[in-house]
Amino acid sequence: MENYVYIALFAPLVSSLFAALFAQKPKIQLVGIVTSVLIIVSLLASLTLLLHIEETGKAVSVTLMDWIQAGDMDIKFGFTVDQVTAVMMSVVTLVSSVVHVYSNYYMESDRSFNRFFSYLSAFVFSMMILVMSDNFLGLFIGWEGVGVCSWLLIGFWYDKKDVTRDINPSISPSWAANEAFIMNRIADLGMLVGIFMIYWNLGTLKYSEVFAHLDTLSHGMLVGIGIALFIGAMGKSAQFPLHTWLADAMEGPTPVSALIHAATMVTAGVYLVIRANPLYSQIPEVGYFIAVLGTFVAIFAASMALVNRDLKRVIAYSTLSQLGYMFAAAGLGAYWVALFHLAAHAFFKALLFVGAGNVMHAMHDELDMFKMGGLKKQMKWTFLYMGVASLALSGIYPFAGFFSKDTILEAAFNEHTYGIWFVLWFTAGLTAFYSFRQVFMVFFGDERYHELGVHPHEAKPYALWAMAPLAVLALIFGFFKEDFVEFVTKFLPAYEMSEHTEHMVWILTIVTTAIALTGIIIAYFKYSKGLKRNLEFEKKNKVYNLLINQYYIPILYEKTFSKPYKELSEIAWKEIDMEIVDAGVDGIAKAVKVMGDESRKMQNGNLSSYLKWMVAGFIIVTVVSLLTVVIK
Amino acid sequence: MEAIAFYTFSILITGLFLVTVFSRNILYAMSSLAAGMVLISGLFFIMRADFLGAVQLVVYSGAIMALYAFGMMFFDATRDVKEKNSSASSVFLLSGISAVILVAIFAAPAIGEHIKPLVTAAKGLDNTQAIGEILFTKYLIPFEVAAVMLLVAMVAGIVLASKKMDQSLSEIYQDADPENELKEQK
Amino acid sequence: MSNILTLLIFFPLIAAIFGFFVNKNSIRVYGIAVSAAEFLLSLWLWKSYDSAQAGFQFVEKMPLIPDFGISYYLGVDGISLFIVIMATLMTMIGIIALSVKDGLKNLIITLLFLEVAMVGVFVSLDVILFYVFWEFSLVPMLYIIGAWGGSKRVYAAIKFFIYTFAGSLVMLVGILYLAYLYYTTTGVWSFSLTDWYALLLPMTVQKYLFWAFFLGFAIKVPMFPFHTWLPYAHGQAPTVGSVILAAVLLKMGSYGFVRFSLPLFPDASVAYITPVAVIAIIMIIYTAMVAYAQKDMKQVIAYSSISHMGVIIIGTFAMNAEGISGSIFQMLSHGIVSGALFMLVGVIYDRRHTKLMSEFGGLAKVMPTYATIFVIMTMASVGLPLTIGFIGEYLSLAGFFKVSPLMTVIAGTSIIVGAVYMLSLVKKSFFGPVTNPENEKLKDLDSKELWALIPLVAIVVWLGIYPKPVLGPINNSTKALVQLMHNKAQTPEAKKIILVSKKAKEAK
Amino acid sequence: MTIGLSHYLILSAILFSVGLAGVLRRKNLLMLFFATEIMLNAANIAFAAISVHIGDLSGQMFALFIIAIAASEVAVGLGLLILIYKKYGTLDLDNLSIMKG
Repeated sequence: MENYVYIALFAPLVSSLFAALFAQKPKIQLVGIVTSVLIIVSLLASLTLLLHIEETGKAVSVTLMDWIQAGDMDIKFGFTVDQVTAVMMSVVTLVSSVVHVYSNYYMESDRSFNRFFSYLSAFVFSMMILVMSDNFLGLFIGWEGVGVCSWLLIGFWYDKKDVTRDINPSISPSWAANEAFIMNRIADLGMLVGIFMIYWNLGTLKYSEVFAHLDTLSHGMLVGIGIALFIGAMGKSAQFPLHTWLADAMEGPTPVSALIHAATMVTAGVYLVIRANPLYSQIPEVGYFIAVLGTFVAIFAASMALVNRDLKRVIAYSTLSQLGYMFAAAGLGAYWVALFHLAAHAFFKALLFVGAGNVMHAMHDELDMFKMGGLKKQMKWTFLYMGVASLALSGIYPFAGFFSKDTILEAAFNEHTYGIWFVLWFTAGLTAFYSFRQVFMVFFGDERYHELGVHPHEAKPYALWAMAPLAVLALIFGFFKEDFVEFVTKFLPAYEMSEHTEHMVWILTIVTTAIALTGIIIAYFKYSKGLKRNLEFEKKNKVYNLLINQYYIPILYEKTFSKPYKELSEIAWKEIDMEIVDAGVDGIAKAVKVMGDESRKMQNGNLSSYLKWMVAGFIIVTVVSLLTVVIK
Repeated sequence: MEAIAFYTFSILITGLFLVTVFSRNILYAMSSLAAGMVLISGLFFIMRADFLGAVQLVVYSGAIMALYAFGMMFFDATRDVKEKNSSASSVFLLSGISAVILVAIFAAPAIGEHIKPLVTAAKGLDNTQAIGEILFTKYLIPFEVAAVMLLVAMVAGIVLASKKMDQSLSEIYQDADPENELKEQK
Repeated sequence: MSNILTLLIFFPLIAAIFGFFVNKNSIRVYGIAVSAAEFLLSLWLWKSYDSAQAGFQFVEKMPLIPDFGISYYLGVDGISLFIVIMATLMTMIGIIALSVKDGLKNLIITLLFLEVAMVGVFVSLDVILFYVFWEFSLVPMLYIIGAWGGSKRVYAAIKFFIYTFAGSLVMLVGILYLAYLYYTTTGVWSFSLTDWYALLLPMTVQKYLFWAFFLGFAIKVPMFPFHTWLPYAHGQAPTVGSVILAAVLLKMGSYGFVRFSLPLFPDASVAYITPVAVIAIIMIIYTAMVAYAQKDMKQVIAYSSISHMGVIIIGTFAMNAEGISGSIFQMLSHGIVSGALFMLVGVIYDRRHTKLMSEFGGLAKVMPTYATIFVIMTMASVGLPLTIGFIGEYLSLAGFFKVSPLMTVIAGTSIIVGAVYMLSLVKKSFFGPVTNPENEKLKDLDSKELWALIPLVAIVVWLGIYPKPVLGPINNSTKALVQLMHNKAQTPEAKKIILVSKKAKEAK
Repeated sequence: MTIGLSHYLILSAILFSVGLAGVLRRKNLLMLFFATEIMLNAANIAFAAISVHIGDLSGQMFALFIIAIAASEVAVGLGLLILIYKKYGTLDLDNLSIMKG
């Protein structure tokens, strides 16, 4: 089984390196094929491991080699595949495989075809490290690794130039990439601090040892560690207030958005909380905070998705919102529920994004949904896929989202956190609304795209085939809930609903489905037919403006952080460094020079004055020596 | 008796030297300097440093002052020296302070108690004999060196004094043509 | 081969003298050959080094002035070994990548002299010998900046020289006073470091001596507010000068802290952790901000050097094996990474004769290989795991976390502010459309530049993934150092903070 | 009232200061030479006095050598003075400040 671990882990690396060989060459179709095959190999290895663990119930652990050894710190490249990891691996490699194959279509005419596959596979490798590592620092490698790959991929079209926020809210791919990287770094510092705390209090970073000795720590310390690690998770999973990068990350190619910014990387934070469940279950107050924050993000992001016209941004906000759901579940202690939603969400959200990619291709990279409409005719399959994904996202029976989202709501109800339940319930309605607003705007109504002069076309068949597994999973994954629970609760704490909740389940289900359906119906009436932008409304309405401008948070950040930092930097350089520090140094040098210039005047060539100076010197020396004698 | 002689000499010497220092006329200055030198030899005699007194008389008052007198022939010595003493106060301040310091040092009781003889004079000899003894034993080499130095100084004095104006030595040798000299005289 | 260290010092010296007689046309080959031989020699040193042992190895001792206890005393341990190897490596790479046309011969000879001084500083165990090499290293650098530099080279060179010289004079006073103390306590003169290690100094004396040494080292490092010579020196120096200055010369200061300040004055070092750490934090954040404000690529990297040195200082003053090992590893990593970055800036300067970021933009499209290597080095510079830059930074901060969690968090912002200025540098120069028509036809890296850079890339990745061959010996020696400090410490505070690692305790 | 060593030394100090005042005050090179002679003589008195006081002849020997040096100094110095006078037509120091730094 060890070999499968290595295959699953290193196949993406090999794939990435292989593609990197041709990174500067023009497109080579072989690169796309080889990398896709290698990722599929990794998928097969992951599935094998999943089955193996399902059979034996035991985790597979391997240690590759030593990494850092200093003082008492002894960190190895160790990998362990347990139930949670196996699920994560399977999800990651499955979505990756689909995205790889799909990218062959999506990037087919891109100048940097080979480079793209190199980055994409590198991302998969980093993600595999992240989920497979058996210690926190290994996790951190993957954590930062996915960050860099995300940076590379968001900024993939680096040669686009910066524009103002009015034209493109993300300014430019390279700008968005830097924003994502730096914001993640802020969170990574928190994570690093958490790692330091663990190390100095427990002397190890290995999960198994750390979690076995948690009871030796004081409660305050546990809270500290929990908060520090969660700050790390907030960055990667784009939780408020570190959320702005995710929407801007949509500047990357759409397959990237599907893989990284929907299905896998952004869920790393959730994975971390799930992984550290022994820690978080000891500190329910932090867990509660996580749940509240998650709930807030769920509705906060959903509200922004309501009005956005940008196809990808809507999906991005919806991702944000769904991450909030996951955190709410994890924070409430329902770890397997969070993991279940994570997996289900990965499938349908990736599908949604890939479908959006098809639409973008058809529309020649036009993203404004107001300029689409009626695409159903030309893009039957895409419509179908996106419809399935949206239904799943809205939580309609029997799609995957129904099972996972309902369970989260049940958990919130079960914990008697009715506030959270209510907000999440309401958000479910919003989710359904904006999902179908999108579907209706893109696929229904009059064909507004004629103004652009584009002729939409369906994606190539193999791309559509590649999307099929995701669609199937979005359809049927929910029915595996029981198996899933049985499988992962061997590792994660089981979360049992109380009897009271059990009785309420059917009511809850009906209520939730009702609000989702309401959302869909409202969307239908509002957006499925003739649609016109109400510019007057867009200009005047304050709520609309608040939402479309993302609550003015990006502008606020720019005004409170980026700009002052830049100005402060200028001051630090020009005023402090040059005017004070360096001028001080030069001032000393100048003072010496002035002293020299002044004392040079003594040297006036007149013997008499020389003699006077000499006598003065003589007097000083004698007085000093006399004084020393006298004082002694 | 000794005290009277000492004070008389002291006052006279100081007065004469003051005249030297402050006189405007160079001849007065030189004359009072010579007189002062003579009187210093008197002090040496009081101290019973007979040989030194004699040397003082012969060398200083005789040779050196005569040298000055001859040297002054080159200058316009009769004229009053015109000087700008712009900062007389600083001069008096500096010399005054150093005078006070020196006097204070010498008047301090510590001086004199800690001085030990290095070479004691042989008993039974008078001063001149003793000096002769030590000069030709212990101080022989310095004595010889001093002799050489005097010779060198003599040569230097002659060369410098006989040098022509505004010309370097090499030029002088180049120009050492009798015809040129004749022309110059004309 | 017991005289390997002597050979290592004097081989470049002799080669440099012979260099005067080498033909102008073949001097480049000669320079590369000599520096490569020297590098191989240092590799051999590594090979023969016994990693399991912590103490000094290849020790040579020969009295020079026995009356004053000055001797020719050499030796390496894990702390200095790799800095020596890095010095020879960077010299070799610097010579390979040379693009200077005028006075190439003199430049190569000067570089070889500089190599003598650099190796000498790190292998000397006699303090006077150390000091001689320390000062001697200034002279070739003065020439390099002053003769081959930019338009303000003379100002920069003189500033560099006088500033560092002034600092080291204060250190010299400290050295002499310490030697005098040694004489008064033991009755014999000795300048050998190992003798001094055994000396127990009272706290009052330690304080003064600590600051005397501190000033010398701090200016060299350079620590805030003594850092202003560095941007000028880097800004004006030719590429090879910047490479060696950043890679090796700055390390002399931080090496000095580890080699002298900590073991000689453990109590004072512990007592002054807070002020030193505050200075280091100011260095990290403040110079990172200044770096962000720069317009010139090279100045960004120059200021980033200061910022990174702040992390090294933080690690050094962590007073535990994790932190000190980390800081030494960070010295290596910073040497290689910033050396490579300076070299990369030199590449573009050779092509365009400007280093202003506003002149560039979109270089990634024109020079893809160049951009790739630059980005790899950028990532190493911001401390990405699996590159060399992460391990040192991580260990330094981890070590200091034990001393002060709060200050570590503040110092840890280096990973954020570092990303800010490096990424904005990359964005401004490499991303965006090619706006300047002059950049459209730039040539990508040529083979000479590739030969110089590829080994560095390889090292960056190799040591990032498998640092053990380097970190192991460093760790061993550091543990011994911490043990020594712990044993020497007199104040209870110092006993508490200087943390002997558990494994070392058990081994006892 | 006996005359002791101190008396001679104080006299010597006073004479030295007189000479010093001369050196500082006078601008004529020749007068400077005179003042120097006064200072030398003051030193001689001190040497002789100490020598006599402790019965050590070294002091007198030094005085002798000082006289010899003074003689050489005058010989060379006067030669130089003559040269300067010939060249510049003056011995006034204020007019001779060619060594300006």
